[in-house]
Amino acid sequence: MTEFGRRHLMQLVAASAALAGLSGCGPSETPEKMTPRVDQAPGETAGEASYVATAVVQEGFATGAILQHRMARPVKLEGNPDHPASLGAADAPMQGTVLDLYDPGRSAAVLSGGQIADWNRLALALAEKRRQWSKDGGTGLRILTGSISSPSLAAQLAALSQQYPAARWHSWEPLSRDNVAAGARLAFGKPVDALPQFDKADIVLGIESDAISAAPGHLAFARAFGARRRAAETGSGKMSRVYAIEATPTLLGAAADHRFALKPAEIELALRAIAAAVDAGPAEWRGSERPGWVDAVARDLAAHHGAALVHAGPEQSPAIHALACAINAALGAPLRHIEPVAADAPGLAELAAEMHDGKVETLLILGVNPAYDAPADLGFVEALKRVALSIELATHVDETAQLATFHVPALHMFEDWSDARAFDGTATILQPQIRPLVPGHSAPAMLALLAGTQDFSARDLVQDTWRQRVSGDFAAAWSGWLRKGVVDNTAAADAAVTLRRDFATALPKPAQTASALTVLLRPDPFLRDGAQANNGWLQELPRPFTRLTWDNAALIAPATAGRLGIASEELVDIARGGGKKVRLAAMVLPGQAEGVVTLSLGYGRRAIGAVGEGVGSDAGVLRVSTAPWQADDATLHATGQTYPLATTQQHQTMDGRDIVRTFSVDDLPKAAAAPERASLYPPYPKGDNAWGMAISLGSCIGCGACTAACQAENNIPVVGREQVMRGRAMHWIRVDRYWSDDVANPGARFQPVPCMHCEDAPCEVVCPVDATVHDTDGLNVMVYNRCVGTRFCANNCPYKVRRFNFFGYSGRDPRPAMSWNPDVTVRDRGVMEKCTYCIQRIRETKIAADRDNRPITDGEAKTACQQACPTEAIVFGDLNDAESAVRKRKASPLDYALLEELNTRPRTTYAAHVRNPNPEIKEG
Amino acid sequence: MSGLAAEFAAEAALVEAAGRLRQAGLRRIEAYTPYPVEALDDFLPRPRAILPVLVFAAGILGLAGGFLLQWYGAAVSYPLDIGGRPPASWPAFIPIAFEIAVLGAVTAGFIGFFALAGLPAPYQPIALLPGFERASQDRFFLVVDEADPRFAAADVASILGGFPCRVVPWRP
Amino acid sequence: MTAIEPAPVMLPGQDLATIDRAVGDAVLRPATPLWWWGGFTIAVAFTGLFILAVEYLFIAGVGIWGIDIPVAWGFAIANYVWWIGIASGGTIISALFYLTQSEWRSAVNRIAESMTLFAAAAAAIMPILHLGRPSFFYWLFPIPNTMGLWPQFKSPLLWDFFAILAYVTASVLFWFLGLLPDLAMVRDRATTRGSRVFYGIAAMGWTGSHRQWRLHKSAYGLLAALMAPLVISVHSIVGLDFSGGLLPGWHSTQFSPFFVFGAVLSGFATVLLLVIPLRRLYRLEAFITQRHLDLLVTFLLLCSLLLAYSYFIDALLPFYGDDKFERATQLHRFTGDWAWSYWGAWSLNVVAPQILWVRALRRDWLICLIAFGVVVGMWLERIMLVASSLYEDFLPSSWGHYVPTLWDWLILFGSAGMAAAGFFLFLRYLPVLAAYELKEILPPPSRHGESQG
Amino acid sequence: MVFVIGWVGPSTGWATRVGYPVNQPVPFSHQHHVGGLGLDCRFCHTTVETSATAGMPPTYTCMTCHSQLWTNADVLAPVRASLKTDQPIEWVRVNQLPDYVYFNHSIHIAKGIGCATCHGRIDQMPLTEKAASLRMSWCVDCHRDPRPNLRPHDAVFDMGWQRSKDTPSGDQLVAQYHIKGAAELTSCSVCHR
Repeated sequence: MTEFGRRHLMQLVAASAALAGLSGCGPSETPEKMTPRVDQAPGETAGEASYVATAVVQEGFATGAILQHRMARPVKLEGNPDHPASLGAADAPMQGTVLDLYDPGRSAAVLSGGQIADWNRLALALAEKRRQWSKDGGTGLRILTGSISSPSLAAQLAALSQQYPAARWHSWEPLSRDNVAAGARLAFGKPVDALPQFDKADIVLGIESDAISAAPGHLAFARAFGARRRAAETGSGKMSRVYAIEATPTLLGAAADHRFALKPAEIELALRAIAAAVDAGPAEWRGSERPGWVDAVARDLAAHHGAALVHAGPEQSPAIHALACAINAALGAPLRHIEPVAADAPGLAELAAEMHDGKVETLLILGVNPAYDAPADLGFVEALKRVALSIELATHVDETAQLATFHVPALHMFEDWSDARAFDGTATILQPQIRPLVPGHSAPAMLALLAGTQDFSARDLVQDTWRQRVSGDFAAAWSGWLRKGVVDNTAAADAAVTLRRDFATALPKPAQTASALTVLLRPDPFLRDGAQANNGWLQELPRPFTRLTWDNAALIAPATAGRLGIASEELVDIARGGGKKVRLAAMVLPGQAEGVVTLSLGYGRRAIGAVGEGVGSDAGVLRVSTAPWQADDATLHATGQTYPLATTQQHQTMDGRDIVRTFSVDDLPKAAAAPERASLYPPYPKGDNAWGMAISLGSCIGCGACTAACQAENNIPVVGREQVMRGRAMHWIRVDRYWSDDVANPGARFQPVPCMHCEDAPCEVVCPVDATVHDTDGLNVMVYNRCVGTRFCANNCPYKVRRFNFFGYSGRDPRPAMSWNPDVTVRDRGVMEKCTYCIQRIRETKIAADRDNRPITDGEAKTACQQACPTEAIVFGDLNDAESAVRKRKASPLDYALLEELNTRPRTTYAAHVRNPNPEIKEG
Repeated sequence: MSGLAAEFAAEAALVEAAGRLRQAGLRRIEAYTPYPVEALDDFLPRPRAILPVLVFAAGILGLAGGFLLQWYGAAVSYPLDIGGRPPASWPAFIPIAFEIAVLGAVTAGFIGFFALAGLPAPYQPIALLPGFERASQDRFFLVVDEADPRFAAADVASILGGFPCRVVPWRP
Repeated sequence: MTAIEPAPVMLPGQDLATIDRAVGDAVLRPATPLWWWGGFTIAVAFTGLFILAVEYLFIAGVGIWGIDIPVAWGFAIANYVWWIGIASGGTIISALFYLTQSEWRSAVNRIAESMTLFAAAAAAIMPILHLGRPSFFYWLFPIPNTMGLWPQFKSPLLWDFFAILAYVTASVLFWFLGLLPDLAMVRDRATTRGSRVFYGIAAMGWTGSHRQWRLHKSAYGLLAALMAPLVISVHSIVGLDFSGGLLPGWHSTQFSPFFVFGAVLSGFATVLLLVIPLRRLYRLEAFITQRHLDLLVTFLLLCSLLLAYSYFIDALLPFYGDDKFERATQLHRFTGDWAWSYWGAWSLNVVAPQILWVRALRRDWLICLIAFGVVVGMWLERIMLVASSLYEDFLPSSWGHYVPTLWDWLILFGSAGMAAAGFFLFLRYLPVLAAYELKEILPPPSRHGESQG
Repeated sequence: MVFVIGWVGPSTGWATRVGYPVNQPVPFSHQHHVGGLGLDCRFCHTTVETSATAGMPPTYTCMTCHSQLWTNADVLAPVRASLKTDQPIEWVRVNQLPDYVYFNHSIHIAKGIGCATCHGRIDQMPLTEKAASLRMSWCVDCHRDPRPNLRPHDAVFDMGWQRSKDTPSGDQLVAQYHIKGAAELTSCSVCHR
């Protein structure tokens, strides 16, 4: 009995220990299968990545991209260093296209009246039509596309109009740059594209400019722009000075040394005054009561003849663009003028009119969605009802698909052959990256169907288009283009422009609208026109200024909000005249001009898929074809209800803390030998490499490309609006945005914050299970599979860069398994995660170098954020390598460690923000 | 053991009686009381106190073991760079070493007590003594072992007879 | 001491038999009183809720709680610290005052120890529930494993793991050791076969021989001498869980004593909260006298003042030093989202108890009320320390909020129900007073049973 | 004794599956192909020197011989079926690592670790079976001190190779291959990402 007692006790103790030992250590569950190919695909190595060049086409323009493939499926998009529009960088929407490719919400069947239809029905219907068209030359046939720069598609359309003379092609680009062309017509009498050359610009004046945020070629512009903003830091060349005049914040405005928030009407007056001051317009334009800074800016511009330029955003009126052209002409601004890259075609208004008149019998809609984004006044939806046979080609069953007679699933741009031109005219061949994931069709294929071409092949089409353009060995040239991702010397030639003599008089008088409230309708920074609204990455990527996700809001200046008695998250109704109203939450945003409300387009999709439908509200209903960007006669009514907005940043200023350091270019800190910080701890034996990162706050423009790249590279799950509101966003690198304390005209300071990889990391010491430790390269590694989830590390991280899987986010993420990056562990519920400096890339490089016993060269291992950054603000490398770029960056006296008083010894350091203000100007 | 048992109603008498028996040179006496009666210490046999030694030893062992465990685990078996701290940082090992020491000591004290007291032992012959169930409540028992060299039933009985108690010869 | 002429520790008219009747019969009486059933049912109901909440927690994950980034710790940790604090109060009473040989302890130590036991049990569960992957909690044991890995011995959390391990084990052993002779007493009074067997086994053959008593006394003394430093160390280490971090408001050298003060305060409050009704329900006025209440109240006041000192220092130092983060956090505590918890802690733990200096006001109901206030106040202090340091720390960009969910509250109240259920079982089936110790402190003349005849 | 089960249990063959042959769609015999015919590992596992994964042979590789030999053997039916239907053969993984472990074959080959060191005497296995536990502790043992397992380059693919007195010593090989120290090789990031 007693014996039993003792033994029993012992066994109880033992049993628990035994369980501990056993659990999870039995035979592994269902064994994996290995499925080799039947026949080895050429150039494919299991377990290794391969890279294929192509391009992403946005609003008609191509940006070169390189897709990283794993076992012949694209998992990550990177910029193409050889492509003029990318230079290796990639913006967020571009990177999102990979997710679009795998979007489970993609349309996969021909639909007719909402029912799955047989492709042959459509084919027969068209065959019938063809017979008729061959007789009447295509009367009643209309083709609607987006803006097109594709030579082969243009050729196809040309051929089609030969075949059916009566047929017409219209183009509709919801985010059109028509005003730019119109402005050029006013100034030069012909449309031209003007390409700013920021590398040559000492003075930049941005009129709500999208030059570094969205304009075609913005990545290239941003590269040059950033280099000039970093000049003081690198000591190379002269730092540029940037002015911005705008009604709503832009990235260029945030980077500006002087930013002036004006109402749209005032902007034109200011610009006229400047024009007059630089002799680009009559003296009376100077106006009587103009703010003091106008003259100062004008003087500064004039003083830098040949090195000063003005750039205006596409939403500005033709008059403003004309003025910009005139000023640039007067300044001899560093610009390149080229013939327009996008093919010109009659627009949607004309088409809608014909449709209303019943002149349109057959309408082929290729990759545009007018039922969602057509201006309200065109009544496109009603017009479409009057078209006997309407066929829509789209990747999703969208708003138009539900009205068209036939909806045809479109191939993703990575699934078929095509070509497109970049902002400077450079052409790229888009080659298919993967066998189509859905039984879809491409735009060329649809056009071929109209033409009745037998066994059409997009590849042949593209090749034929380009074959005429080369003399000699086409095959060699072709493979060269494909490898490089660029068709050699296709860049557009300069176009000679001269300012019209009657320019000043021809300019329409400035509109004298004295409205209390002006509503600006602007593309969303990431969703743009909403075509990518079903993309979780883009929906959850915090907007640069608002840090808002999963919603659009009515952005109101603090003063205006006060005047109207409106607080953030209060639901408001906004209407144009008596027209349709849009209801959405207000958000008080410093930097907005007084009396100006900004709404983002691209939200409130009624049909696109589970992710995007019903997210935000459709501000597009306020657009009219005559004034698509702005409503002067707008009314705003508070509903009294509130609606929580999912922002990732709760507190907007630095509270006087030393977080983003700012210096004026005139009094930069002197280079001083940094005193070695004292530490109680003995130095650790280190390995061959010491990885570190330097981030230049001066050249960070806050575009968020780094966050997007990180999300794509590191399998970061999308958590959804509700979880973001609960402070559980998972981004490994966040871009903090602080408003400078100047309440009147606050400047935004952006600060990308990845893991600091502290050498004396506070997170590691508190982990009870060695789940986060240092490796010999000085990386603060996070071992997910060892983590038990005490979360002490997250508490103890002063930079709050650690993210926790409160739920099984990866499991909930709708993206298919094949789309994840196989080189990065997909994290399970209950484990901590954080930035790893892209350890998988580091390991790959180290192993490759170690395999053939050579040292790692600088830049061989790039982090995803560094790679995507358009301005090269982020530099990563080996601190042991005296010649490495990162070492040079850190040598700058501007270099500092965030919260360095905590003595955590971060490997990630920042170069202070440098401003180059005009001493003549006090305000702004 | 067997011999003579006496049942008292009050502590005072028991102690006095024990004293007298002791004077009479009897050694092998055991008392059963509802609560510890310290006065008996002078008259009853005193086992050597090894429990404190045991507990102390266990404590020291725990302390040493604790330090050894941590040092081996952190500095020898799998040394890792934890936030740049030295692998064998003894100050950080103090708390755990201390806790293990205390745990060891307490467990030793507990187990030691039962071992020395011969417990658990559900069968206790003495419990067969009529009325003994009150030994844990409000009665005091004195048992003289006949194995004692000086034991003479008559003498013991006469000594005990001088007290307010019920004397019964006892055989298990 | 408070009393001018101290009330007696035990009312006159008691002898060995009356003690046994009071203690033993309460256990052995066939009929279970109604109040017990009432209380027990409620407790079990809450235990049910607890199990429900835990089930769902394991199914869905810790995301069901209000925690987020930056506030990655929430109720689970606050509850843990709170429970372990309550527990330590009991140990102090039974161990520390045993060493000081305070007679009055004998009447309340059993209740205090049992309370400790169930509070410690409730505390021990919390850290496991808190984990993101609770099934791997055993990775904190330094056992040989197929990974060849060890726990990270420099982590305060691991220190805490060992502390709680040692503390729970030691408490059980200490409690049982003290229980042993009384179990024997109950065994010998038992009339039904069932209870004879049950208590027979439980008493492990205790006879009360002088030899056993001597060993018992020495063992009990040794354990008491070990428990006292243990309990201090445990709560000091709990303090290190926070001050081991570098967060403003956590990174403080005074946390260990600070936490101990609070712990003892909540412990005394809980004991009062239990003792006052029990002495009525169990008719124990003779043993648990006004004297006991006075003493407990006095210690309550003492701890309350000690805590006040800690609060004061904690609030003062940031402004004495020049750490701007510390200052900001302290101001957040005064005025931020969770200011109510900060001022709640002040008023319930420090201000309110001071009323009891007025002896005339020491009515049972008022003492209970204030004791309950302290128990609540201590929980407020814990959650305040957890939340208010976390939601606004170094970088304003990552400041956040913390909004507990229903499941947070269920875990809190459920754990209380579970501890209560355990305590009710103790009340019904085990001697609630240390009978043998009471007998020991009887005035010598009355150290006898009923006269024979 | 329960302790013993708790601690020894996980290392038993039952738990690690060491020495348990696995049923495959085709009862492929390494013993016959390697031991008997003397095929080199790289004939089928072509990427072992260049890639993280050794690579599994495509059906065509089998057919280089079996379009001539044993053309209608029943055991090879699945292979022919694969070729006919263009469906890959689904082999069952024998040496399975958790998804959070990133093993790279090429570097181990480059640093002179023989196939047999981890995969055992494949050339003697009629049906392929696991030869090592692949437990973390097992991996780490070698990462702490690889010397006993290092081979000259020419011996890496040699199944029956034994150290002889004229093989260079472990230390010499460590120097020759520039193999990193234990601290670096036992860094978590070497295997976990």
